[in-house]
Amino acid sequence: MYFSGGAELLFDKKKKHDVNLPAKETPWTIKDLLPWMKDNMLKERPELFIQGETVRPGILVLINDADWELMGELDYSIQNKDKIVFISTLHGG
Amino acid sequence: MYFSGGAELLFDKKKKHDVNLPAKETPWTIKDLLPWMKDNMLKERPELFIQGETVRPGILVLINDADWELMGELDYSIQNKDKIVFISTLHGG
Amino acid sequence: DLPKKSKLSNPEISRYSRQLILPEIGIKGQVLLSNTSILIVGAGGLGCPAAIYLAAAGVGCLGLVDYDEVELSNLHRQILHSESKVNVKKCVSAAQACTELNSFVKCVPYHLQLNSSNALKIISQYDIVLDATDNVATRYLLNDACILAGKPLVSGSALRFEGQLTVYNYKGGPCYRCLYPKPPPPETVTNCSDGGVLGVIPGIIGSLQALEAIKIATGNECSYNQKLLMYDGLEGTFRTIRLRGRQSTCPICSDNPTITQLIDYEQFCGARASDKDKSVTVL
Amino acid sequence: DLPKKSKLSNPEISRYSRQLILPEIGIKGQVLLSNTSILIVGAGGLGCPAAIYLAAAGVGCLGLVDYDEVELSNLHRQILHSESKVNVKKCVSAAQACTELNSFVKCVPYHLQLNSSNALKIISQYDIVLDATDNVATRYLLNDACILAGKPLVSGSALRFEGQLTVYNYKGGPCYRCLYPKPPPPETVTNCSDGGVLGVIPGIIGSLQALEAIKIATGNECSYNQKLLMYDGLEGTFRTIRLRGRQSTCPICSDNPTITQLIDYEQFCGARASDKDKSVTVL
Ligand SMILES: [Zn+2]
Ligand SMILES: [Zn+2]
Repeated sequence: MYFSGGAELLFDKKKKHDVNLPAKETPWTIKDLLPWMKDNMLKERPELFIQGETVRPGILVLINDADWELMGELDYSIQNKDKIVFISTLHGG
Repeated sequence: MYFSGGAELLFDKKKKHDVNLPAKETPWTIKDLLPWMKDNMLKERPELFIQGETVRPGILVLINDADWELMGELDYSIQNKDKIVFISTLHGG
Repeated sequence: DLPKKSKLSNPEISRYSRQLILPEIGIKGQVLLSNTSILIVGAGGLGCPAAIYLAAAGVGCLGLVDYDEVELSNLHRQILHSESKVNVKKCVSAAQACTELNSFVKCVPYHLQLNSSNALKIISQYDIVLDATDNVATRYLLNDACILAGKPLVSGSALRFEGQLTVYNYKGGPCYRCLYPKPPPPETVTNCSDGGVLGVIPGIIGSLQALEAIKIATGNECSYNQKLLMYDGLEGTFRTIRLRGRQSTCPICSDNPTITQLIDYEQFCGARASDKDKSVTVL
Repeated sequence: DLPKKSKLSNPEISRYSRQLILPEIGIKGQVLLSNTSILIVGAGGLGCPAAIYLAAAGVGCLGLVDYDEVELSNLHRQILHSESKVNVKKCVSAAQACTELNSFVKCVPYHLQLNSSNALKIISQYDIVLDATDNVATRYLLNDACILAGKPLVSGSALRFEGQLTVYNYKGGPCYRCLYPKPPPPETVTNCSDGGVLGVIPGIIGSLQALEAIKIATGNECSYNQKLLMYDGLEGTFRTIRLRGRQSTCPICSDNPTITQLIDYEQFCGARASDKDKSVTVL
């Protein structure tokens, strides 16, 4: 798991996180992952990362270097060793 | 196989080449590959690419994004799907 | 409108000789460049390097939009200005620097804030637009104006040690709204005044924006259409992301758009079209 | 030698505010920068962007070496010069542009060709050296001089649409000779005059050289030590290569060097230390 563009500031200011998801009967989807991250990784102000059941506007989710829209978004089934990136879009110049 | 820095100019001016090496009893090494390239891919002026049994000074060989010196140089045994890059060092500014 | 050229003069051939011998440019590409008008919105950290390299390369006309004046705290990254230009209009200072480098280029400074009433009129006079701005509201405005005017938008951004680059509205690729249908909550938006930026980061991204524009103008393939470059200058990593295509639900670039004219972008974003309001920001 | 600073003045704090708030820089990093002397060899396509971004960032002293004068055909890529500077010494023109942007920086122009008799004396006065030259002989000379003087060498190069970047002689990493023990046959060396170069390519590489130097000066990790960045601007690809370490057989940087003083590099390379000789070239 990798955070950039400022999203890492909510996650211990660390860009790279190796995450082992607990075993589960049904496959992990991004939809399952987000609340799990909220409970287990986000320390404060979760609304700056998650809104409702999805990421807040302005955060792009990437699965193995592809926009999650190409991969099924929330319904994507996470595979072992998938590289999931959350980037906060930059606006400065 | 990938050429850059100008080395591609000797290979049909094409940077990317997909190459299938013929079957052989012993594994293909870079040492075997170079004369094969000279016979099968290089159209003219082979001395601008190969000198003696190795590449000419100023060409760097990369195997899967690592300097071939880290991989055994001429003795490296080529694996299926290896990405081999020949770059000519640039000197301009 | 520029009078269209069909060949180069001898001084042009001598000036551009090092790029004329590139087969991907050649006389044909150089003539194309000299017939291309490029609008750069923002003469700051991204706009400065983009402008000077486009001027150097010999585009026909370079429009430079900025409502701001040069401040001392700009000079760590806005390299076309100088100490003697503090308080001078940025668009004028940048245009002057470009003209001094290459008097073949027609430089047009616009000392104004791009808004819903003036954007389309300006943009429609150019072939390619560079987003070198510093705030969300102007980024949505520029996107919508480029869709309505049918212009490719080369978008760059930078903050801290990071930069991003994409080309929108080009050859069927997505637009800014396809990727970001809703604006980010204002409290999550960090600008360069608050978050800081190392000056050379927008230098790198602005230069890459110039390169994409040159490739578009000369008929070469552009590299970041439906792709996003993520650059991390601290780690030295460049990552290229495959992006979604044009969205059939996009309110502005789909076949049945619900937005057909420019709106109020400060209201839409809940934020001012400036990086100067020091609201509380976190990310 | 610069008098060492231990704190910043108020005008410096205001000028550098946007980078001071970066935790990776901070007051400490800015003070380090202002105590760092950087030598840029070559005030051309690579040297111009490198110089202006290092000046903007606030290095203490910037040395600029170039024996050449500005020509019209330089202006498509050498963006610190201008039409009015044609025939002016490049090192003077570049130093003037840097001083106009940031008068805190002490700029020292050297109008000379670096060679075996003058290189060590100049280099030993600097902390970090940037190779922004355009020919093989000077690249070997600079490498050897940096080894003998114990300075890190941030090396960039560009041709056509491609660029390369590496840091040599830093924290136990390899040197130029570790990678290239023998010089290339002269007929395989292409310079920018013959092969051409798109101006913004050295712009990008020179900016990246400035960034590596800033990271070294501020105590951040540098990204291209024992790594090589290969950039292809036409394809928009950045590739980072893991390089060999320092070689125990290296004639200059190993524990038992066979080269202990500078040699004749034009003879060693069989080529002149200039990109101007129009010999027959192929690659
Ligand atoms: Zn859209
Ligand atoms: Zn060595």
